[in-house]
Amino acid sequence: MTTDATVKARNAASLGRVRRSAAVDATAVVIILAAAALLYVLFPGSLALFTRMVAIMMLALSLDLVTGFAGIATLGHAALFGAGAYAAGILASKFGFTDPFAMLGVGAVAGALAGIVSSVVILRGRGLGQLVLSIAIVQLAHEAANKLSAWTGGSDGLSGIAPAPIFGLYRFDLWGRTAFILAVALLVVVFVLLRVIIRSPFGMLCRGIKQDPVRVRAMGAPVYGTLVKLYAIAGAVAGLGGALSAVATKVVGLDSLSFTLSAEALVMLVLGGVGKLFGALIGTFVFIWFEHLVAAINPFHWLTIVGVMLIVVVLFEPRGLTGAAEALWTRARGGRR
Amino acid sequence: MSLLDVRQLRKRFGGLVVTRDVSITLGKGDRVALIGPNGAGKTTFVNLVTGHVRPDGGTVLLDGKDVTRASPTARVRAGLVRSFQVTRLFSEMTPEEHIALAMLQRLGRSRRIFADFRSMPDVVDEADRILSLFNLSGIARVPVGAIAYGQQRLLEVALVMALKPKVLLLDEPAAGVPSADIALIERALAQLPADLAVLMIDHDMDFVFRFARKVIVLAAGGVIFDGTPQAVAADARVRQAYLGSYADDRGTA
Amino acid sequence: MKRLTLLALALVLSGGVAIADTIKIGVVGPFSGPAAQQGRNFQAGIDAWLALNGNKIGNDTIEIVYRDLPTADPAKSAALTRDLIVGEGVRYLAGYYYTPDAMAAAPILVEGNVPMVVFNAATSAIMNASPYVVRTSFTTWQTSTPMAAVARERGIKKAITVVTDYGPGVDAESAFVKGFKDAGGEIVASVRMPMNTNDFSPIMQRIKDSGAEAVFAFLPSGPATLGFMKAFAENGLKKAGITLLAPGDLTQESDLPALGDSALGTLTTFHYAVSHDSPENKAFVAAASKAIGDPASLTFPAVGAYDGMYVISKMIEATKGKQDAKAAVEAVKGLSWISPRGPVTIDPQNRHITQNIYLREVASENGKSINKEIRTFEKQGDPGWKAP
Amino acid sequence: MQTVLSIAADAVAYGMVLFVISIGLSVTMGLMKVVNLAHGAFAMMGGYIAAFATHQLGVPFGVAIVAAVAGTVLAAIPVERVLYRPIYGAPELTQVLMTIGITFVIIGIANYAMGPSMKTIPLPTILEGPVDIGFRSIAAHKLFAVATGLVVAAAAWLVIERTAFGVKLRASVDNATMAAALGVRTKVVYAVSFAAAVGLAALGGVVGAQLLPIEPYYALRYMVTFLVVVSVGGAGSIPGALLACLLLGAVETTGRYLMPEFGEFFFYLAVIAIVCVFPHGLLGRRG
Repeated sequence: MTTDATVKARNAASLGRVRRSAAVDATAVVIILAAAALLYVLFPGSLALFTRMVAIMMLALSLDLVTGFAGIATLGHAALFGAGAYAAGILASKFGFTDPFAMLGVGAVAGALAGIVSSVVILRGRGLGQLVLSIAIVQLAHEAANKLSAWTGGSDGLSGIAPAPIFGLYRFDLWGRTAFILAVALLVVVFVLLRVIIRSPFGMLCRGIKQDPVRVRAMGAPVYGTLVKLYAIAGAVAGLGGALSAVATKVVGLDSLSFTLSAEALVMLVLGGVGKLFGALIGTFVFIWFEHLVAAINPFHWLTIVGVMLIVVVLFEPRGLTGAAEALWTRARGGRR
Repeated sequence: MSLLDVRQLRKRFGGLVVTRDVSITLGKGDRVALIGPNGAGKTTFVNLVTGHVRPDGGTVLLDGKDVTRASPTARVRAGLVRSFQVTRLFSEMTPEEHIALAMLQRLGRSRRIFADFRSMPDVVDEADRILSLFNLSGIARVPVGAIAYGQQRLLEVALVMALKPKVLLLDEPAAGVPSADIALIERALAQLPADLAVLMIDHDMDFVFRFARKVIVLAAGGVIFDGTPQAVAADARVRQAYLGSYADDRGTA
Repeated sequence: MKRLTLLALALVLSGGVAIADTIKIGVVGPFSGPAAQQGRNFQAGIDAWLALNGNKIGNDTIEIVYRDLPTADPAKSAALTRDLIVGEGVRYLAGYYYTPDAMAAAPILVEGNVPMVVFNAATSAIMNASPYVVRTSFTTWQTSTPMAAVARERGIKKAITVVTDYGPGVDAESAFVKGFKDAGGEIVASVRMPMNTNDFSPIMQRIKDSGAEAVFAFLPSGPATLGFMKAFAENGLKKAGITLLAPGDLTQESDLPALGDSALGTLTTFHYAVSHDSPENKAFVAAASKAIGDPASLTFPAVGAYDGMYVISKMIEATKGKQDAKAAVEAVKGLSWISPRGPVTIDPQNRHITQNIYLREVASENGKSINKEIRTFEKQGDPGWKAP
Repeated sequence: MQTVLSIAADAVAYGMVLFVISIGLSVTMGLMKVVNLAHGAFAMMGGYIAAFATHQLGVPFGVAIVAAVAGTVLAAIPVERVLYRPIYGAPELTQVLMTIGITFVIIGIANYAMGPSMKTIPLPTILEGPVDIGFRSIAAHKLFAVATGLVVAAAAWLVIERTAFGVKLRASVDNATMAAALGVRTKVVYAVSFAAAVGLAALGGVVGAQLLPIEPYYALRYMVTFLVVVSVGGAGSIPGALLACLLLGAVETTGRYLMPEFGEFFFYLAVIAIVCVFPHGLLGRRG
C-alpha cells in the first residue's frame, strides 16, 4: 500500500504541475508584454487604437468566460461593458471623481452588478430563448441610456471626462502612452486572474456546467448560483474594459451598449477561438487590426471581407485561429517525431 | 435506525398513477435491488426520491430528516447520491478532475475562486486512492471523451464514491457495458464502503442476484414483492408480473 | 511609415516649418456602413473642390487621409483622431458626420495643435468643446427655427411636433417649439418616437387626434423617412389638409426618388438644395456629380465638405504652411465667401457658419423630384448656440 | 372607441406584415433548427429583385413577386448546398456566426451592385391608396399583407401538419438517422424546406417593403426583430409565430400611440416577460 514516501512524491509531483501551470501563465504574460512593447516601438502613433483594442479584449475575455467556459450563448454582452463605461464616465464628469483607479473600480463594480442583473434574466431562458433575452437586455439598456440623457449625454455621448494623472504623476498624453501602458498592465492582471479562476474549483464547476449541468446538480453543486457568480465576475471584467475605454478616450457613447458591439465581440471571440483566453485576445487583435487595414484601403468592402472571414472560419476551422495554431503545432511536433 | 425511509410515496401524471403508495427503508450497509418490468415506475420512483419530481403524497426521510420538499442538490449534500443510467460525465475533463471536483464539492471548497486542487494534498491523495481503487490511475489525466465506455462507467461509480454518500441510488450501473467488463463493475461495487446503503436498479438478473441481499419488485407503480433474492423467484405474483420464463428456467436448473 | 511618423513628430514639436511640403488633411467619416452614402458625399465634396482648385496651395501639396467611422462611436473616433494626429501627422482634421464623434475628437485638438473643420455633425454644443473647431454644415436649430415663422405666416395656429427620440430630434423640437410659441402659436403636443420605429401609423393617429393643423417632423435621413412619408399620405393626413413641415433632412435629394409622389408638396427648411440656382452651385454640382458617379446620390454633406475644403485652404494660406492651429482658426473667423449654397460667413464668435436658410417645397421638375427653393431667410446664425 | 378600433387595425396590419416576413424564419429556425440570421438578407434579396424587375424591366407587380421568389430561391440553392449543410445540427453559436457571415456578404454585394440608396417597389393602382373599412381607412397594401399572411399561414400549416412531406420534414428534424433509415431522403427534404423558407422570405421582403424599405442594411436593421418575434412565438410553430406577431405588433403599436417616448421599453419588456413565462416560446414544442 501507499507509503509516506510515495505520498510525498505524489504531492511533490502535483505541486510541480501547479508550478508548470504558473510557468505557462508567466510565458503568456511575457508574450503579451513583448507584443505590447513591439507595438509601442513600431507604431508609436497608433497607441490610442491599441488601447481601444485592449478595452475590447476585456469584453471578449468576459464573453469567453460566459460563452466559452460556461456555454451560455449571448448577443447582449455589451450591456456589461457599457455599464462599466457609463459608471466610470458619470463618476468623473458628474461627480468630479477623476482618479483613474477610482473610475476603473467603479466601472468594474457597475459591470459586476449589470452582470448579476442580466444573468438573472438570461438564465431563465434556454438555447434560443437565452439569445433573445440577451438581446432584449442590451436593447433595453441602450434605450435607457438614451432616455437618461441628463446623466449619459444621450445620443450625443457623455463627454467632459477628464481623468486625473495616474498616481498624480503620469498624465494622459496626446500620444496615448500612459493610457496604453495602463491598459496593458490591466490586461495582464486580468488575464492572470482569469487563468487562475479557470483552474480553480469554481472554474472547474463552471466548465462542468457547460458540459453537463445535470451531473453538476447530481454532485450537489448549485448550477444557477454558480452561473450568476460567474456572470458577476465576467461583468467586472467587461465593466473594467468599459471603464478603461472611458478613461482612455474620455468619452462614452451609446454604441458601447449596443447589440452591434455585442455581436462584434462574439465574432472576434469565435475568430480567435472560443473557450481559450488567448483566443479572445488574438481574435480581437486580428479583427480590429484587419478592420483598420481594410478600412484604410477600401472601407466599402470591409463588411464583405468580414463575412467571408466568418464563413471560412466556420467551414474550415471552427476552433478559431488558436485552434488552427494548435493543430499546426501538433502536426509539426508529430512530423518531427 | 434506517438511513433512507420512504413512506407511502404517491405520484400521478394526469389520470395515470405511476407511483402507488410505495414504501421502502434502507439501513446501514443494505444492498437492495429494485427491479420491475418496463413501465413499472422505477425511473419515476428514483426521480421522486432524488427530488427531481415532486410527489403528490408521502414522505422521504433521509437519516431521520424529512427531505420531501428539499431540492435535489440539498438532498445530495445531505448524503443522498445517485448515479445515471446513461453516463453523464464532463467529456473535456479528466477522471482526476472529476474526482477532485466531487471531493471539493463534498468538502465545501467548490466555490473557491483563487485556489487549485493540485495544491491541496488531501484532495490529491484521496483522488489518487479512489482512481487506483478503480484501476483508473493510468488514464487519470486523459479527457473523459477519449476513454473507453467501460472505464467511463467505472468513473461514474468512482465519482459517486468520492461524494461519500450515506445512501446511494445506482441506476443500472452496468447498462451498456460489454459483458466482459461487467466483472470490473462488480468489483468496483464491491469496493463501496460497507456501511453505505445502496439501492440498485437493474435489468440483469444475475447481476442483481449476486449483488443484492434484498429485492424489491415494482409493478404498475406499486410494490408487489419485498424479500430475499432466493424468495423472489418463488413468488407467484412476481413470476406472473415479470420474471416469467426466466424464473422457471432458474427453478429447473 | 516610420520616417513619416518621425517627420510628423518633428513638425509637431517645432510648430512646423515654412517649407514646401505635403500637408495632410485627415478626414473622418462614415465610408462604410448604413451611412456610407453620406460618407461618399464627403468624398465627392472634397474631390469636387480638388478638381476645381487643384491640390496645391502656395508651394504646398495637400493630401487627404481618410479614416472610416461607420457609426456613431465616440471611443473609436477619439482613437482614430489621435492616430491621425500623431501617427499620420495630419495638420488638419475634417469630416465627422455624427455629433458624438465630433465631441470625442474636440478635446484632443488643443494638445495636438490641430484645427478641425466639421463637415456635418449638427449639434450646437460642439463649438464649445474646443476653440479650434470650425463648422461648415448647419445645426438642427439653425435649419428648424425659420420653419416656425413659415408656419405662423401660413396661418397655422395649432401645431404638433413629432421627432425621433435622440439629440438632433430634441434640438429640432426645441427650436420649432420656441420659435412657434414666440410667434404666438400653440403646440398641442410634442411626440418623441423611438429610433427603431418601423410602422408610423400609431404616430399618425396621435397627430390626427391632436387636432393640430400642421405637424413639424424631424427624422434622421434614411429608410425611416420613407415609412414616415408614406404613412402620412396613407393615413389620410395629407388629404385632411394637415401641413407637413420639416427641416430638410427628411427630403434629402438622394432619398427623393424613393419617396416619390408621396413627398410632393412637403415644406422643408434647409441650408442647401442641389437645385439651388447660382453659377457657383452649377460648377459645384457638375464637379461633385462627376466625383460621386451617380448624380442622384448627391446630397447635402457634399456641400459641407466642399466649403470645409475652402476654409482649410484659407487656413493653410494664412499660416503659410506652418502648423499653428490658433492662427489658422483666427484667420478664418469672419471669413465670407459665396458658397454653392449662397453667401456664407464664419461667425467670429462661435466659428459656426452663418448662411441663408431656404424654404423649399418638394416639386416635380422634368419628371424628377427636387427641393424647389421658394423663399430665403438671409444670414441665419445658430440660434441654438449658447456662449459657454 | 373609434381610436381603439383604429389602433387595433394598425396593430393587426403591422403584426401581419411582421408575420409575412418572419414566417420563413419560423420554418428554418423551428423545423430545421438553424438559427438563421441571414433570413433578412434573403428577404432583402427578394425586395431588390422585385424593385429591379418593376423599375428596370417594367414588369407588373404580380410578375415581380413571382420573379423575386423564384430568383431568391435559385440564388439560395447553391448557398444551401455549400454553406448551410455543414451547419445543420451544429451548435447555435456556429450557426449564428455562419449566418451573420452570409448576411455580411450579401449586404456587401447588394451595396456594390445596387448602391446604398433605398429602393422602392411600385404598387399596382389597386393596392395604392387607402381603402375604407367602415370605421376608418387603411392602406390597401396593408390589407394585401394581411391577406397574404393568412394565406401563407394556412398553406404552411397544411403542408407541415397534413402532408407526407410535412411528416418527412418533422421526422428528419427529430431524428435524421432514423428518418434516413426509413427511406426519407433527408438532404432533399432539407433542401426543399430551405428553398421554401427562402421563398417565403423573399415574398415577405416584397410585401413588407412598403413598411420596411429595401436598402443594403435591411438585412441587419431588422435582424433582431425577426429573430425575436419567431422565438417568442416558439420556433417551428406557425400559429405561435402568428400569435407572437399579433401580440408584439399590438404591444408595439399601442406603446407607440400611448407613450411613444417609451416605445422600445414596452416591446422588449414584453419579450422578456413572455420568454420568462414560456421558455420555449408561446406555442413552441418542448426540447
